[in-house]
Amino acid sequence: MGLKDYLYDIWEAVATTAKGMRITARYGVDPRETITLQYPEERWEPSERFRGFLYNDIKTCTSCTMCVRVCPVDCISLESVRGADKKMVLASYDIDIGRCMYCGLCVEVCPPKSLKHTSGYEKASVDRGELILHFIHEDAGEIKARVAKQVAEAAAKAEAEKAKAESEKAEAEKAEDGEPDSRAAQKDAPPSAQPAAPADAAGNPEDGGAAEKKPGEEKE
Amino acid sequence: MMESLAISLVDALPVLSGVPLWTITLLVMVMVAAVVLTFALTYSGLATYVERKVAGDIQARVGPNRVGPVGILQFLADGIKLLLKEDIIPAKADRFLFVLAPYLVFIGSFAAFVVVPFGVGLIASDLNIGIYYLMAITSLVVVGVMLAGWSSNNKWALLGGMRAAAQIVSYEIPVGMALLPAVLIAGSLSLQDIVRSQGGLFGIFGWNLFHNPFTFLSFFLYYVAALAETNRTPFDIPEAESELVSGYHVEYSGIRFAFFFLAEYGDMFVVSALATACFLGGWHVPFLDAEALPALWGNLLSLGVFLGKTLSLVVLMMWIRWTLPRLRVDQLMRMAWKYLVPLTFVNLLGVSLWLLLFHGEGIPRMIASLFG
Amino acid sequence: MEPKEIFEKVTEKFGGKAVELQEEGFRPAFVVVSPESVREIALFLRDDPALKFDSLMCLSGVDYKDRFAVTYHLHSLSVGHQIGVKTYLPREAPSLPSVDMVWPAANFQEREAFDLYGIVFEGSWDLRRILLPEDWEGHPLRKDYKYPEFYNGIKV
Amino acid sequence: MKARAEALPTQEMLINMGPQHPSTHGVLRVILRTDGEVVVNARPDVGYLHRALEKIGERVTYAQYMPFTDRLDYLAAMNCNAAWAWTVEKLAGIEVPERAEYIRVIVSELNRIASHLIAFGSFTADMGAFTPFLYAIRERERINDLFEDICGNRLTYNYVRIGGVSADLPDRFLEKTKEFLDYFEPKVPEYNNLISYNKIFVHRLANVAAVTPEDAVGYGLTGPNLRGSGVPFDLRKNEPYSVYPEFDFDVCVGTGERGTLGDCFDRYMVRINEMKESVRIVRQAIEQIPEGPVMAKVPRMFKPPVGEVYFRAENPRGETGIYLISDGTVNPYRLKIRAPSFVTMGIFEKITKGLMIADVVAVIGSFDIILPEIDR
Repeated sequence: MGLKDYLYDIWEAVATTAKGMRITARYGVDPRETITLQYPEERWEPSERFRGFLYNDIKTCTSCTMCVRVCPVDCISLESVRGADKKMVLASYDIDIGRCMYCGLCVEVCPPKSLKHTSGYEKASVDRGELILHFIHEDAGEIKARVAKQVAEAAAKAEAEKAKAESEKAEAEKAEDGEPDSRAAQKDAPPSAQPAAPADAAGNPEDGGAAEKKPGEEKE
Repeated sequence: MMESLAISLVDALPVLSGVPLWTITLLVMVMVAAVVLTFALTYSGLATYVERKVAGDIQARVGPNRVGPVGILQFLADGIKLLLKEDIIPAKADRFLFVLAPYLVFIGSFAAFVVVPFGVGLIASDLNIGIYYLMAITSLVVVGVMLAGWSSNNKWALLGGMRAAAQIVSYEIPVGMALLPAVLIAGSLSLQDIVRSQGGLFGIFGWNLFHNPFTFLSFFLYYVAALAETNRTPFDIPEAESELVSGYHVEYSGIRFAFFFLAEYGDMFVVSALATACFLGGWHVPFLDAEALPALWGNLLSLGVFLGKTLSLVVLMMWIRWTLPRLRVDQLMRMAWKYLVPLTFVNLLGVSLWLLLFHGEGIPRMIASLFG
Repeated sequence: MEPKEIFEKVTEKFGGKAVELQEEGFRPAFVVVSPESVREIALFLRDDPALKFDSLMCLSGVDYKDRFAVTYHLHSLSVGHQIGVKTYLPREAPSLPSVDMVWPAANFQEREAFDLYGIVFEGSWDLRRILLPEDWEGHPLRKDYKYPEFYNGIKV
Repeated sequence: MKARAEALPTQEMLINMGPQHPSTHGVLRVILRTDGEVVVNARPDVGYLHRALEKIGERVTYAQYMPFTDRLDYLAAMNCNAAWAWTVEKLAGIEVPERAEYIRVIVSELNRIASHLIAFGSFTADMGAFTPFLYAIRERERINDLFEDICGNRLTYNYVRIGGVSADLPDRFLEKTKEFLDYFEPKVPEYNNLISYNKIFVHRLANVAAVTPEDAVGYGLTGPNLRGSGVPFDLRKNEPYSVYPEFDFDVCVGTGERGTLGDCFDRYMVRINEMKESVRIVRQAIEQIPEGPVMAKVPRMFKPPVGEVYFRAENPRGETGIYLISDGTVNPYRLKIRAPSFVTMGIFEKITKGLMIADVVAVIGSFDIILPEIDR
């Protein structure tokens, strides 16, 4: 290594260092370059398509189990029973956000679009169990029991109606009367038998603006 | 000096005339030591805050901003946290040495404050071998660092300790060599004398920095070598976070870690202060003669000027740290032995020749004499 | 070069050791060879001036339920063609010669196949488990793998 | 010197670098045998992050596997998503709408920039300069914002679908992307001034761990690592897939400008230059993107024909190959992912012999490995 190279080496070291230091100095003195968001005070706006915590609007949920089947990590669990009107009644709908990977597959497949991603993303807990979001707060067993009772009642009622109708019919036949009122009776039966299940069962306070609430806060 | 202080104290307060002089002298010594230590600790604490703030600014962040106004009390919070932390000593560590090491480092770093000429009359002890003492006492740091590396019984720490030893021992030479021009010019090892020799010429052009081209170069050589002495990036290979995890203090926690941490900032101050005293005119106030001012004002003003110069050098160190990557250990050694040592020798030769040829006159003074 | 030509070239050289050409539904097509001759054929494929398969893209073990297979996906940087080589192994004690001296890239992938399928590559310079711990029992990617309930006394 | 070293035998030291170590980019463990600072042997031990992604693949459907590909290389999840989609489409012969392909290319190239930014940043952080890392993160954050706009996630996107993409680009996305590119382009020279040509940085990288072109091919290095050794091979160019033939871009190769061919510095510079090329591709794609649907008709119960397919895509870390065997059911029969980082680790032991401990860090950084991909 000749003296020229030696000196050039030193010169290069000084020059490149100075170049770098000029850039850092510019960042250092220019307050516009500061990009920090002071988190708890300033918040960043999640975008429209942001995939935050899942929220299921159980009023519109049809318990079709599409979300359960599509979930790659099985974080959604759903229990439902067939109600008196042949529609499914949700007994429990839980999402384990500790396992959820926010892939959005369940939201895409949801036929009634009741399952949505909210913009909520803040949650901390010391217990894994707290990470399970319950969308139905009533005990699943109670709902089942109630629905079963209603189904039984409806069935009994229908049976009674039927029996009544039949007896009426028989009477009518006996009396050689006109058409019995069985259709009307059957029409009456379901409304009274229907428990208005989802809304009632949920006991959820939220309605219209529910989607804006963070699911984490919905727990009691 | 302490004795004279004690005598003047007795003169001022006749109540003390019954007390033996040596007790008062001892008392004065303790008080001065306490003042210096308090200053050193406060400075170190604030320097950690400034370091983080500088880093934040450079990195387009904010830095600490939660504790106190603009986060200035962050260092207190950190200190309290470190104090309250569990003190962990590894099971297989050499307990005695492990405990001893941080103190050695701390002493090595903070004992150097004794000879730092803060102002016209503000020096804890104006030793006539000031520079020599300073270099000797800062070498104590390497003993502590090596002990820390060895006694932790951790291979990363050991590597860090060994690297530190090699590095500091190597860089002692260029540091000493780069400081010698100032000693030659002043003709004294006392830091006060060196600072005094740089007076006059508006308090700026008397600096050794402008004395002649060789002293100008000397300053930069010293600064680079001193950076290495303090284990700062780009020479922070004993800590080398990305290689050695955290180097020699990897096993230290709590207050013992704080000692290492404070010592690093203490070191930064000491080497910057030395650079200021030897090359940047020390406490000489620009356009004023500090020594001619009334004692209180002279001292305060010179203290301010001295701290200003020194702390700008400290901030420069921080700026360098947050810009540059780190050298490899062999490159570091090459830099010391192939670049710094030869250059400082050439430099020393140049300064000696200059002094011989021009009878100790610097360029500014020659120019000044041209204009009468 | 087309897979057919490559297959012909290999059969020409090695005769019956190249068993068949799997083309329909296979992209790239596979030359099926007998396991014991894998290394020679690999060397031939790499060194033949017309073939020059200098890069092993992917080596994988496959469990076809009745038998195992090891597949090699080869690519030639200089010629720019691709071919697959496949060799079937019995389920009991599957082993075949290693090709890590032909393509050094094979070593890690052979270790992976050994780890997850239990296929032994004879003559490999370093055949140890790679992804799983050294003391793991069984080979998880086998179709008949039973999930363990305990690992070193820890419930899985 | 050497004779002296032999005359004075010293004890070798066995050091565990990792699994927890600041610069092993995750949970890589390197078992170092060193003589003082000089590495005698460095043996990588991988697998600490094994999540059995290939086994999982045999239990979920083709569409369900998409989120798992996000977890393969989380710094380039879009590329992995797209690679999986392309593989399945190749197997089943699905025609993808052109707009969807353009969108895939745009997001892939943006993700390549993001990934290379992290590679650049973490590499400089490994070398001791922490500041460029934060600059890189700052730029990447803007890309993440763009991705959040199109798919709602910032890291694991799950945006690409078999047969297209999950949703069309949102309003103003293309303008925003252009804004980003205009902002980003001058940053690359700034990085070069800040650190790339810094004397210390160059010294740390030049002539360190040079991989010869033969070794690079033989050991199966791909992507920037292969091109760093001077082999001009880029799947986007040499084996074009998707709409890549439509674009004009250069293949960046290492030239050995500061040392030997294929050293750490070459690999580093290839990444820096590739960011510029990606910017070019995205600009062209924005100009040329056609209107139209973004999703082909794929049945919900998707069953591809029986067959075996190997598809490879040029990902930021190299060639991500997916070997897929279908038995005609809804689940893949066998799924093998040829992860570029995994194959790259094969050469690690060979080239680290005789380096110093600090160089091992440089080698890991220059290969830009990512552990979830190695361990799968």
